[in-house]
Amino acid sequence: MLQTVFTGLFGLAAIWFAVVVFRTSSMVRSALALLFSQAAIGAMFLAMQTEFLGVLQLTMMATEMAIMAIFMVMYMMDPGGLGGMDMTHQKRASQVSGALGGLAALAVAFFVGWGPIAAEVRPGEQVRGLGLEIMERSMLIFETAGVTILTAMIAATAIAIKRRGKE
Amino acid sequence: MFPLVSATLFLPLVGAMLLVFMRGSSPRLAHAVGIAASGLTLLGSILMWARGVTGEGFSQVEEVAWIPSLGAAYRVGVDGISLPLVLMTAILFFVSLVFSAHISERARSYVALFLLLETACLGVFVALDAVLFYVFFEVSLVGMYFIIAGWGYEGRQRAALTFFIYTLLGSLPLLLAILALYLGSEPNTFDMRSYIDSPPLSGLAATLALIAMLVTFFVKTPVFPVHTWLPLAHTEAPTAGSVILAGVMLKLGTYGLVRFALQMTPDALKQLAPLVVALGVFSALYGAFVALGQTDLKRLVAYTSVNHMGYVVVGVGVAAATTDAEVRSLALDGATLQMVSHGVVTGALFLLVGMLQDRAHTRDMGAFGGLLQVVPVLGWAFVLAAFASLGLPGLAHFPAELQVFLGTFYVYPVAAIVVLGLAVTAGLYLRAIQVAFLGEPLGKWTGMKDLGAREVLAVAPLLLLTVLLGVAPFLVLEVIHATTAGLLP
Amino acid sequence: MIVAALIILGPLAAAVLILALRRLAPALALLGAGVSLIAALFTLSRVANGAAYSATLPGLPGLPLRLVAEPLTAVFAALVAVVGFFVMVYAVGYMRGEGGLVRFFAGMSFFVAAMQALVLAGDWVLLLAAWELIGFSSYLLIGFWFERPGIAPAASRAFLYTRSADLGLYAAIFVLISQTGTSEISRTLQAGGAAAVAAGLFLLLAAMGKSAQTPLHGWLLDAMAGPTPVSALLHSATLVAAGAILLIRAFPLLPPAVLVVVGVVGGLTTLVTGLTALAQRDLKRLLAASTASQYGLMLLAIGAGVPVAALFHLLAHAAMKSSLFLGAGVFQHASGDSTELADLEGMGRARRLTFLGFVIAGLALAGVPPLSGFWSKDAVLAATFVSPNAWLLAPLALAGTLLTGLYVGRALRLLWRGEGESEPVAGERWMGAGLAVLVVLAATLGLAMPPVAGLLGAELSEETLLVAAVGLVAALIGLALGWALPTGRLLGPVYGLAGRGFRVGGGFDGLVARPALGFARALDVFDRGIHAGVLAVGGFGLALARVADTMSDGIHAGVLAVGSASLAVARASRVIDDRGIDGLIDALVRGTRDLGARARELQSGLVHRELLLAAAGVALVFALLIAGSVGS
Amino acid sequence: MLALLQGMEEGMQGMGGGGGMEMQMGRDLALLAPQIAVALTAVGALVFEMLRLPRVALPFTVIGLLVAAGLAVPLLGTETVVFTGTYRVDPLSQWAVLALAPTTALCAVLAYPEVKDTDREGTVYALLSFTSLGAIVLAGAGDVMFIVLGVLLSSLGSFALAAYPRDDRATEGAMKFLVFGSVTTSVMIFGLTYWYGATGSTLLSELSMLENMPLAAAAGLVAVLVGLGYKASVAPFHFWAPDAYDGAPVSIAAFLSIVPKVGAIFALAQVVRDLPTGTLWPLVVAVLAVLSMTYGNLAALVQDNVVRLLAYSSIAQAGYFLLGVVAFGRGDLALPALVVFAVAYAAMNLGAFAVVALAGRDLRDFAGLGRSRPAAGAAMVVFLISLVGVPPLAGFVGKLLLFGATIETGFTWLAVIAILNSVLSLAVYLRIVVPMYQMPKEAPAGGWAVTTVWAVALVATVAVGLAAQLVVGWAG
Amino acid sequence: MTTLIVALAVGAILFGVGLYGALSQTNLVMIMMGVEVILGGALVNLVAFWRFLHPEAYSGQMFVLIVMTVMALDMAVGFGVATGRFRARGSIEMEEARDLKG
Repeated sequence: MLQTVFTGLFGLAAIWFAVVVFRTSSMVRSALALLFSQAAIGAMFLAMQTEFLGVLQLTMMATEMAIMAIFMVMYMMDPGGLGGMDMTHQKRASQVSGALGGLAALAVAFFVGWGPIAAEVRPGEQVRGLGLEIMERSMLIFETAGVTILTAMIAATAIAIKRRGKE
Repeated sequence: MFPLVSATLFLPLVGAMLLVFMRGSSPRLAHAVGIAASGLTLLGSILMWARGVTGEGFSQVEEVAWIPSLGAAYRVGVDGISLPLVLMTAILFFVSLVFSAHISERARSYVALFLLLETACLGVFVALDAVLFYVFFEVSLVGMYFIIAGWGYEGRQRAALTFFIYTLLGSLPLLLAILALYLGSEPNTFDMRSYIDSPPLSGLAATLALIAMLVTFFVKTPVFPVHTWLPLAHTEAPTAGSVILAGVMLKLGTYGLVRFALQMTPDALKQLAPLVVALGVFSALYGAFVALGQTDLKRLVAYTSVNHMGYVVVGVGVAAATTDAEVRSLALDGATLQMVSHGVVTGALFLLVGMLQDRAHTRDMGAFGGLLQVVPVLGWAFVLAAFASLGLPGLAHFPAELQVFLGTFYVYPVAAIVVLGLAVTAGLYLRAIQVAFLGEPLGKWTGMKDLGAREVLAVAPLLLLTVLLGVAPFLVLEVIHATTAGLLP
Repeated sequence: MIVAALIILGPLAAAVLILALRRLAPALALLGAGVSLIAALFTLSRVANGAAYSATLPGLPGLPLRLVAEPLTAVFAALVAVVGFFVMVYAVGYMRGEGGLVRFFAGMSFFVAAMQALVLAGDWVLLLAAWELIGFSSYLLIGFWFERPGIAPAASRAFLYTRSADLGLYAAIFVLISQTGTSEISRTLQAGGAAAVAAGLFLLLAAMGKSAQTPLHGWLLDAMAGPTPVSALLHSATLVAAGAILLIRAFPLLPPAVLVVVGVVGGLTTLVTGLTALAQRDLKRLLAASTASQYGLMLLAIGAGVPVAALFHLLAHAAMKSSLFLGAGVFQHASGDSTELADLEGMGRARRLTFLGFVIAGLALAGVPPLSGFWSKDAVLAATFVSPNAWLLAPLALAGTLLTGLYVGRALRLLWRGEGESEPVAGERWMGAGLAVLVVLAATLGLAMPPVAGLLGAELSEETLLVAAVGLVAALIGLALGWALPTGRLLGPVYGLAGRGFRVGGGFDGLVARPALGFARALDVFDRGIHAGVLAVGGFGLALARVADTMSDGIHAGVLAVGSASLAVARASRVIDDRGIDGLIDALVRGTRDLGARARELQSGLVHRELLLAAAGVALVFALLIAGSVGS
Repeated sequence: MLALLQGMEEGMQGMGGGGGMEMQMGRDLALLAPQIAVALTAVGALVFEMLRLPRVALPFTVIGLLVAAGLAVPLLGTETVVFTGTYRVDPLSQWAVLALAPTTALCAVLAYPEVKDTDREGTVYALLSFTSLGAIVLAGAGDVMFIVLGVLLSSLGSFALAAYPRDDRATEGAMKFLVFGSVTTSVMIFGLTYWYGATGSTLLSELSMLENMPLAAAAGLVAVLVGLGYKASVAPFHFWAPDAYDGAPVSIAAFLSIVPKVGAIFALAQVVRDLPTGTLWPLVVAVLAVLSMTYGNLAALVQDNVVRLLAYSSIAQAGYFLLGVVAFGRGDLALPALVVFAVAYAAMNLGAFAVVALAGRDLRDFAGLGRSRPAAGAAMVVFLISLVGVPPLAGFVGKLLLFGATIETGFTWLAVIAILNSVLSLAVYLRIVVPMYQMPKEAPAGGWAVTTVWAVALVATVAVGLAAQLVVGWAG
Repeated sequence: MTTLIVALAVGAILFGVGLYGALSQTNLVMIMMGVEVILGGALVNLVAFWRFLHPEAYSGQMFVLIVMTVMALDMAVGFGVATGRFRARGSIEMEEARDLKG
């Protein structure tokens, strides 16, 4: 019961901040809102007894969003949103499709018979399980993810860094 | 054993390639190459004739694996039905190229296209692999399109497009039918022989496939009401073009009718036979009457093609309908011989009309008169060809049509009304001869030259064949009969 | 058998050689005809001694060609050979100074050859072939002077008439072969029942066409346009005779029902064409009409069930009619190449010798004893009198005899009266020779009849004096009246009609040719119509396609739909308007390109728009899936 | 954290403990030799770049990739899974290596003239290799996570490559590419979560359990179609393609039009293989196929920029690929069809792009090419008519198989539409061929690199057509 | 059960919101934020599924890790591209990116 309540509360928070992200006209603010939204998600994890992932989410998001804010300030015209210029287009269509998408997802969530609910899980257990998962079954996936990260770094730098000799 | 069939098949292509690489050669040279290539091809086909066929199945088969696990391969060979057509094709292309020797504009590409077309047409007749067949079928289309569009008369673009669109859309169903046959065959193969030995489809599938084939081949043949491309294409095509178009390419349709519809979906065709025969009869009579209404000589000959090919369709339909082997072979002999005869006779007719047009620059028979006195050789040649075309005994069409009619009478006595076509064609040809060749010579044509050596050389062989086929049909028929007798156990 | 084959090969070889060498035409033709004649007579003699030949040649699979020399065919062959040879002799003189000898003699020889093939044919296919070939060669020969006005139509008409009637022969052959499974004539004749009736009637149709029986007699009068020897040959022994010959040969097949019809047709023809002959102003046309009427008599005999009588009359008529024609030819030359009776007045006095021959032949034709015509006609009459339907046939036969007398008498009078002067005639010797022999035959052939009958093993219906008397009386009355009275008085009202050969409603041209042409033209228009129709359909489909496409066009569907739907209709109508495939092609191409352009507009370059379209696509797919899973 | 490490250690010990496990691991890695080789090639190229030895980078990349392909050959015919089913070693993945590694090598060669003497020449080769690794991973995916990672891996590199010139156009194309990619990918991931929820596993082999929960199945299926559809540039998820190709260098455009597309299509095949047909996936895929073919050909019909034209034609070709997916797992022809068409497509499309690199991007640049550079012109004609599907070239065999497979599984109407589309495509490609034989203008200068590429592609196009047997045979 | 449904609902709504954002924003970075929100929704779903349906199947958690990686990498590369674009054009507005079209 309590679990449900907490999950729901954090969930509401996540949603609320997520909405805020696109409501405010200030980039910085929306960045912070996103951060909070993600944090709330992390909190939901904790509420759902997925401690490790929860913690991970919180930490990662914290760092990620910090970087994000900086970048943002670099490239935004009017980062503070002082001009209050509207930075959206095709609002109506977007709202419709967003709503439809959400509803479709909700429908799936509600109308699929998800089967029996599992029993409690003992804390420590899952971390160890995840470890095993990584090292055995999903090893290759893990490696691939590593390669992917490497690629991402190369790609990002390749695009972003100034050319040698130029400028 | 020397791969005679393949050699014959690709000789023209080699010639075409040669021409492609002969930059800026003189028209004379180009024509020389063309005539040489087609002449060699003719020689090859004569040798094929000499090797002959055995009654059962296909002879002189040559096979090269292509995609064994798909059952697709390069397979060629002939039987009694295709061999005469091959010979006829070689002859017609040879005389067409001889006749075309006067063409000077873009002669290289002209000859090259003709040679390409020759390979394609021969290929359709000798192909024993469905894929191969389809490819040649399409290529022939393209070649003819360029010939009409490039060297035709006033309305050539229009005519070429009509021809192309009709026959292209017409040929797509065939591809579906082939795929259906392929998937129906066990093990999956594109080998036409296995389709023939054990028809892979049955029931509804067979009927659908058959309908697809019929669409394709009826457009090509052509059969009412999808014949309307024919007069356009013929009138606008260059003379040699219409010779090939009428003489060879219409046969692709009827040949496909026999090879595919009759041999690969026999039961389905048996069911649809009344329909097919009815269409054929109607088409034949219709073609005859419309021809009677023409004043343009080329259109006239073109429509008589509709009439004659209608007989072929009737023959095939009858052969499919009957259970009596005697009657079937009778009708099929007639149909096949009719293809050959029509190729020879109509070829000659188109040549002669073309020669007339070269001189007078009109094809309207009303514009002529008394030509028999002015250009006797041309005139008598035309008279001979015309009487052959109206089915006079002793000339090419008579034996073929007699057999078709007789077979028809055996199976569908009612359908025998198709003989009315004889009277009508007689009427229209007599009218044409009377208006254009008999009576007072018109003053303006008095200067007209009679046939030159090149023209005689082109048309004489066809006329000789016309007489030969009429007097001694058994020369060809024994080859045809050898196969048709053993067909469809 | 080689000899028998020579009957055909002789003239055939002559024709080929003439065409090949292009000189010595007359000599070669004579040679060929001579060979044929000798061979024919030889064969006849051999057959008479009981020999019977037959040969099988390769033809169509299962339908070999056959030649048979049996009494009947041998007799016919001899007939054809004789007439052919002497007409050829005559022609050598007649054609002197004409152009195109090569063509003429080649044609004649081929004509004879074809005819011989016909009479000797032992199977239907060969017979049919020969049957059509004599039609073809007569076309060539009638049209010999093709450059002269009015010749070509006559030739065409002759061929068309016979060809159309030939369809009857085709049909008959189909019936017989499909019934009996063989094309051998002698065996197919055993067919009975409905098949026999059908085949019989079809054969009759074919015979009517060739033998110019009413109502198909129109062409024969015009066929006179050809050279006289041609007419002689055509009428006496070849083209026209073929009809009667066919029926005589097929007699065993014919059931009574058919026989009646044959008889009636023959009778009608005798009357109609007899009157026609009476009203002709042209000697050759008169003779032509009489030919038809004589063949009518033969059909009468066949109808009466005594083919041998018909055979006799055929033989006799061959001799008589050929000599008459040849005589007419002489007069024609003498009068400066005219056969108008008006121009020939008094020719008889001018050329008494020829006239003598003409008179003999004429009287023979009229049936005056002891000339051959008397016997043959007597046989015919006898046949009709004893036949079960005598009440119907006999009067017709008698009327025929009477009419014969009438027009013969008239012709003789017209030739004798008045003052004619003759020009010198080239090649008279040749012509005289040919004529003389045939006249002699015409006079004496009566003697040949009993042996022939014996040879054929057929006995005539017994002579009754009564019949002979009646026939003779009729003939003499006819002659007298014909000599005495002017035609107008005789015919009275029907005169004009008879003059036109009873050609009602414009005859063949009016009843068949023109309607057929009209029909054909209509069909032609219709055909172009189809083409336009195809285009229209194409255009319509195009229109539909575009409308549908506009509908499914994601964005601004409503507006665009209306707009381009109308656009589409407009374009479609344009396509339908300009009756040209190019219109359709253009529209097709442009249509596709327009579609392409519209597809291209979707690529707006604005990511959010494009994402939205993608989302729409997703929605569509999802909806499809849900609908499906709900449906299933 | 510590706990995680413990878990890992135990996992290690678990492996160490069971010798069988170790052998298992060794076997799996052996089976993955080609993939590993590709990865190492990429890394190597990067190293040379860092060592400032770009000259070495190219040959190294080419050789490495070819080695990878070579390593795949002995594996042909083995059909198994590694790492407890997360990755599949089957014809699809093997042929992905065999087709894509050489293609990538050739693209690198083709890119050489365009990137030489710029900074990070080696990076380009590295990114090319990484991206093709992503495509290969996709092709063998046995686990939804591999699909996610594959899409990501093959996208990230592509963004950078598309943006490589870093001028206005290039970055614009890259930006659209990025937006489209990241949005679709995220949607895909979100949808895939439902499959995990429904089956309790991320293995594709478990998807058969979806039989009786259509809604969840539909959600995941839509998601997969979105994500892979974007990678394969299937309409209506194709919008990024023309712009990205247009902005990028020709070599990169060629690469993008082939490698990720093939990978994604193969991945889709891997997904639907175990998907119960009750979920109607064949119908949906068929609809997308029709959409893609028709849209691609129509839009291509009106292009004057050859790169964009080829981009749209590649969208149409994606539609043809989907024909194979529709029939996949249900007919015997589908697998060979996909493989053969993939190889054929790689060859002929690469060739066409190579000739574009030689002649120029504008339709007008092709005027007279057939006369000024007859060989290259002839090659172009071959590539184009092979794209149309004219025998005996590779494209024909591929299409023939595809049609056959489609009819075999009862989608005759689809085959009909496809055939009609082929007619349409004929018009499209003729628009390039026709001007090629007009009056020649000055011959464009082509370096050895370009010539090599189109020559090899030409050989491949003809060879695959004539020797299709080999491909089909190995494809099993 | 309820908790699962609640969590799934949260995920769904996050998805909708994120989609709206991705479609409606004119600015590259903001669009990336939309993407992040969508992925957040995915995370919620995954965790909920793992916890309440398949606690034994750790592949769910693995998936979570992967998704987190994806988020991070998207961000990183996104910013890379943004930087490049900013260099070339001086703005990362999508509305201005319309030179390539048709």
